[in-house]
Amino acid sequence: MPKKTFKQAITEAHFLEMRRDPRVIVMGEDVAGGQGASGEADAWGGSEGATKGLYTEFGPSRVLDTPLTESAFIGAAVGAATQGLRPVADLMFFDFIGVCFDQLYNQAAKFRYMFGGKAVTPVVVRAMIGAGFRAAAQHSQCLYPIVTHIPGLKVVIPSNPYDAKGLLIQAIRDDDPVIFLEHKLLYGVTGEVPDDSYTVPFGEANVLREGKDVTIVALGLMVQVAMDAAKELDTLGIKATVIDPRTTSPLDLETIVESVEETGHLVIVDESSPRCNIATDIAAQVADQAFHALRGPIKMVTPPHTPVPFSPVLEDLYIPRAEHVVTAVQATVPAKKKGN
Amino acid sequence: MPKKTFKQAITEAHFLEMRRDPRVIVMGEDVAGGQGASGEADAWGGSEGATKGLYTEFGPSRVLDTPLTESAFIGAAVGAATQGLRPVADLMFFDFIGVCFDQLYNQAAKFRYMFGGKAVTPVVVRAMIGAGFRAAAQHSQCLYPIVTHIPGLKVVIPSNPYDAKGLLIQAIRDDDPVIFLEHKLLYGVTGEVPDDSYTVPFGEANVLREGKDVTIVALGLMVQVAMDAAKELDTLGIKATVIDPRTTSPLDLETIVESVEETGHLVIVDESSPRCNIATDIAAQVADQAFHALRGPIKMVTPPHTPVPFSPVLEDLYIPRAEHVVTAVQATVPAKKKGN
Amino acid sequence: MQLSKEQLKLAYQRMRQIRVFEDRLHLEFTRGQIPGFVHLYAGQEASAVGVCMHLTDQDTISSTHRGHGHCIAKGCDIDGMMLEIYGRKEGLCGGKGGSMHIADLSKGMLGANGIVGGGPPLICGAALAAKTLGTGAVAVCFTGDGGSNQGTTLEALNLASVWKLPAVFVFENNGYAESTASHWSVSSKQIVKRADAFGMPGARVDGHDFFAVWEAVREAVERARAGEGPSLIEATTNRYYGHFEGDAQTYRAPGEVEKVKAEKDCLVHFRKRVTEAGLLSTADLDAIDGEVATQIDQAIEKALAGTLPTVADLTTDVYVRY
Amino acid sequence: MQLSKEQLKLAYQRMRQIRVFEDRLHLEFTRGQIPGFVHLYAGQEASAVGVCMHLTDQDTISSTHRGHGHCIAKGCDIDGMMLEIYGRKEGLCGGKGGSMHIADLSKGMLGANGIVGGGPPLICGAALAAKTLGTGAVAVCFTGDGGSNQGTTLEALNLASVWKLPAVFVFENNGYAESTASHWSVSSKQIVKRADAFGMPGARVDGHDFFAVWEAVREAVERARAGEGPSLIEATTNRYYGHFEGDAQTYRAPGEVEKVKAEKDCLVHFRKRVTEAGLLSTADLDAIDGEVATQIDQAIEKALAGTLPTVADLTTDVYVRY
Ligand SMILES: Cc1ncc(C[n+]2csc(CCOP(=O)(O)OP(=O)(O)O)c2C)c(N)n1
Ligand SMILES: Cc1ncc(C[n+]2csc(CCOP(=O)(O)OP(=O)(O)O)c2C)c(N)n1
Ligand SMILES: [Mg+2]
Ligand SMILES: [Mg+2]
Repeated sequence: MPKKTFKQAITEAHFLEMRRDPRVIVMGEDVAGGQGASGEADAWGGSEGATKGLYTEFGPSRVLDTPLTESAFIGAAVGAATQGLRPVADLMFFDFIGVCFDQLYNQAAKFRYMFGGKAVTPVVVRAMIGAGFRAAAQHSQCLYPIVTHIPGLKVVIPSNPYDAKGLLIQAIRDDDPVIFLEHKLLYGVTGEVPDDSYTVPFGEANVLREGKDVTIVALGLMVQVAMDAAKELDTLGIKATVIDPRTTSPLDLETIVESVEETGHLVIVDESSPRCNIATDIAAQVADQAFHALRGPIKMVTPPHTPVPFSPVLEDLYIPRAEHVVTAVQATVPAKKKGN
Repeated sequence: MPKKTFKQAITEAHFLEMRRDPRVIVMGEDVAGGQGASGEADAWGGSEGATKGLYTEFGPSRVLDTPLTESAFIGAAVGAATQGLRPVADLMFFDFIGVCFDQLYNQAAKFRYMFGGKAVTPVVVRAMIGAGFRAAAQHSQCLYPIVTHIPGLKVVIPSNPYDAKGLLIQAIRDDDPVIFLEHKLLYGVTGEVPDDSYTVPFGEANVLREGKDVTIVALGLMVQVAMDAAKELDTLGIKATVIDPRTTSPLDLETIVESVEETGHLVIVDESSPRCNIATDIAAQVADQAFHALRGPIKMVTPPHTPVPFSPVLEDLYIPRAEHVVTAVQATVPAKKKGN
Repeated sequence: MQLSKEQLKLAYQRMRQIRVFEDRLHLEFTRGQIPGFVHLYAGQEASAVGVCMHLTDQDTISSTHRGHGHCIAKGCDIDGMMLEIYGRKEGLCGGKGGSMHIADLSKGMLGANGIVGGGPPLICGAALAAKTLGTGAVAVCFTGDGGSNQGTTLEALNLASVWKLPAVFVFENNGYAESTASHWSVSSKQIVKRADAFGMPGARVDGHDFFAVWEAVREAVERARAGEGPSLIEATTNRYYGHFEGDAQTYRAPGEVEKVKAEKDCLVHFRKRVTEAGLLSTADLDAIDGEVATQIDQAIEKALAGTLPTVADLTTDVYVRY
Repeated sequence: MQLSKEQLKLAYQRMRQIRVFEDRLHLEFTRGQIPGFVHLYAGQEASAVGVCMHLTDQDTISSTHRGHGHCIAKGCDIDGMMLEIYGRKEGLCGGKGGSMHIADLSKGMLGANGIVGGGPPLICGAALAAKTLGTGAVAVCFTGDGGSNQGTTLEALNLASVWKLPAVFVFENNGYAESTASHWSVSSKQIVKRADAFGMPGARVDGHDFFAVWEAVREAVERARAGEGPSLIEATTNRYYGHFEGDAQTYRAPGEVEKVKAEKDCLVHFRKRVTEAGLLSTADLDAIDGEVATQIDQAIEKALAGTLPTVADLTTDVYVRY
């Protein structure tokens, strides 16, 4: 299978779906770039270059640059979705949700319910999340808990190129509003990605490895951190299952619960701020539904309850690392002899 | 002690603090009312009448009506707070946070950290929360989990008139940005409220009653629901402790953990949507820090994962009731004989 | 251009339907029959109808918290509306939306909206869909004077202009946002002054005058359909009832509403115009009045007889698939 | 009114400081020395300095992602800024903010801001505080052409006007928001056309011309201090570097920036004006150039020698008390 970067996978999903379905349109600030300027058209292809080339192939009626106007263009994407288009809107940094959130949680998310099941709003909002870019407090947040909280929204957080492509294609075909979040440190990560079109379903977790001692659930960039920790734990004789839920809404709780029923121990790694986040969400659901299987406290590995600091030294301390996961596992799984 | 309504308690807190400190100002849409109109000034005193009379006593320079412009006036309150005022901004319905959220989580909440500890932003944002008003999906949400998630914000949810007054005075004197949320069904509730000024500290839970069999944590309107359930449970021979955290950020986890260490069982009643909410937050922290004390699953009583329906029949089904709490308690506490 | 007799009748019928619908809701609310927040449109009928007479079911409108008038003008089923307001299963939204969220996408009615400024961005999307799909449809956004100060609205004006969308932004300036006077809250005093700031033509019309509204919107809709971009229209008008049902309106000077009713009522004005011009007879108009009275009576009866939703309805319609 | 010799020197010094600061950052970024997003202000110096020459430490400004120039113009410590950009503990924000969040409240600098349109509402608050406390201070908001389309900005214009705040809204129209041309994204083409929509006077000036900016802002600041309300100023300008460091700027026609540099550079223009008018000598100006070069060299050295924060710093400064 051909190797591609996460970013290429995202780009490819756009191309395939736009070729397949003329109702798919793309919009956002500089998704093409160079509007009204005298140099190159399609100059940017999105702030991270993931939509580069779309404008050249699909033209201005399907690849729409916007003014700096998140409420208006996210709302326009939502409105267009109710009228037969399937817009993919690029919000750039998910941190910008604060200037357009209403259009998502009060409008897109609620139409179907408020209108008695008569509205269909197939809109995808893509945005970057996560720390590690030295981009400081307003460009490094995760914030997916606040959309996972909202009934009516679906939330997707791919952790690798294969999933990124399949989940984005699914998101575009999905008839509900989808928030699709790309960790900025993943863009350069490579993996095997088929050239053809395929979907990865929502609400189906990916079990990356199975081990009988502890269940580690991780999302987005944290999946790799969990995998690194699992390797480290191997050397300590602790065998970990690593689960990537891939979507937080819907959440594949079943797979997590089944695993915890086997391992008896749960550690969740979540890069979002610790209060009311995905880690607490999963922990709570397991403490309810799989309580009798639990043989130790549920541990959560998250950043501290602080904004994301700028200084690289501090930012590196802020982001959860494999060693934190190992420590957390050790705090719940009883010590074992090596090779056990 | 004089009896007052929750709303009167809120009004009184405003009067007392505005008299005490000339830096306290109030702003929002129709907090006075009648600006530019030819009839009565101070015509509304806020959409729920809780700021009525302030304009008459303190005048237009301290009680400021605003145009319909949440980003601008919430931002203005935040900006003014950095410059020596202590603004109390009325957002009316907390559901409106979507058109001004940025000014809270990216600005107010982060100034102190981003500016290296040099900013002080003593702003209070008041707003109504909750269902039961037949106000439908966009005027009935709780949404406090999304602000509790944000480092740098404090979140206050009073459940009775006494606390409302003391917590609001504390909020106004507090040097950090505070989100102060008033359940609209509580305004008419009466209770004993001293005439004098007093504060209720943040991060100190209120233990409403003690019982050895189960710990019930509830917030806002749900405190009464929990108390009703506790009475019902009494008749079933189950003695419940009921804890009202009063503030979700900071959260008095200690009191909850101590109680669970005694009772071994935890039920959390939260009117907010079930995913990534306060119920899951508290459940997860207890499943981590008091795991060994737990003798049954942690149960959460919340509405379903749906928007708030309009139809009174549906809305009444949506809101958690005492019977749900009783069922939840019974699902974790082993059955007892009556009078046990 | 001139309206046909049938069109004039339809226009009057709809204005009358709105008026009676709202007057009746006012009464029923006072009687404690209606749950929730209700914002009545009575007094502003010429605006909704003057606008919507130019639209077909393919054209989309977005509305506000004060949405009943726009719904009726856009052709929503009146029984379905009433059932919705009473929270019944047969309501246009199955009782889940209520007064503030009545919608009927099949009629191009994209919803009343409880968020002031919620509609303008959406209408950019509807206009974009029309443009992209080449349907020739237009999208019309109703907003109030209060909503003209909301950032989402102002952004939408700019986006519609930059994208040259087939959109019309109708600002119904009824003098107040809640209890706040528009000449205080709208810094430019006239909302129409904002047209130029967003590169589109603007017009200010007397919103009590159906014909004035109709004429201005005709131009704007033609312009939109011709691909020449959006327009802004400010219709000055008045609301007869409080901001919501329950508002004592002490901020209005005594007699303010009565004076408007006496001097500018849109129904009276319409009647006068069409009868004086010999376009419709008093008998024509009276007949409509009679039909409408019966229709609204029946709508109330049907609403009261409607089915209440059950627990099974609570968790449906959240997602298409989850 | 006429600037004194000392003021002219100060103005030139600050413009020069900004230029050298930014040129040097550009170099150091290319060398991989600077972490994160860096948006350089070179080319726009006359705007920041022309504005801030009217302000004291009691007056407040809000800035943008492209904030270095505003900081220097407002008197922020250059060493402290550089230390901040390098993420050091001695930085103006303890290394926690970085380039996009430099602030110094003691200098009336309310922060660069990573959210476009984040500043305008805040500046309404600063202006309100000045008005309420009767300090006589003014508050000045810097925004770009891109930011002129953001709803928060437009709302702030209206609120400032309605509240008659002592505020000045300076729009630096440098022709682009990222790669998007302002004459495309700003539907009114000229931002100044938005002044009227929000009931305030507007002026459009050549932002390369320190004296033109200074003169327009003088009037606006006087008006604000006199309690007559806000004003809008559009300063047309150019950025010499890409949107952020790393931007290849292929959207600009070849030679576009070079032409501006050759014909309109604000430093060259200032030099010419003051020497021709006999206000300052070439020697005066050269001396400043020399001092500034040394100062920035030293700032870089100090930044590199600055202390790195430690784990103890990670969780401080979130709340005053928690
Ligand atoms: C974002 C938002 N802010 C505030 C409100 C509360 N509110 C509802 S209607 C209204 C006034 C609207 O005034 P206007 O736009 O003039 O419409 P009118 O009521 O006059 O029809 C306000 C402030 C709201 N629903 N949404
Ligand atoms: C709310 C928000 N949207 C988008 C961005 C991404 N962004 C950063 S700067 C910028 C362009 C700003 O253009 P302008 O206001 O003209 O300022 P300039 O960069 O030209 O100084 C954009 C789109 C942002 N930081 N915040
Ligand atoms: Mg109005
Ligand atoms: Mg620009």
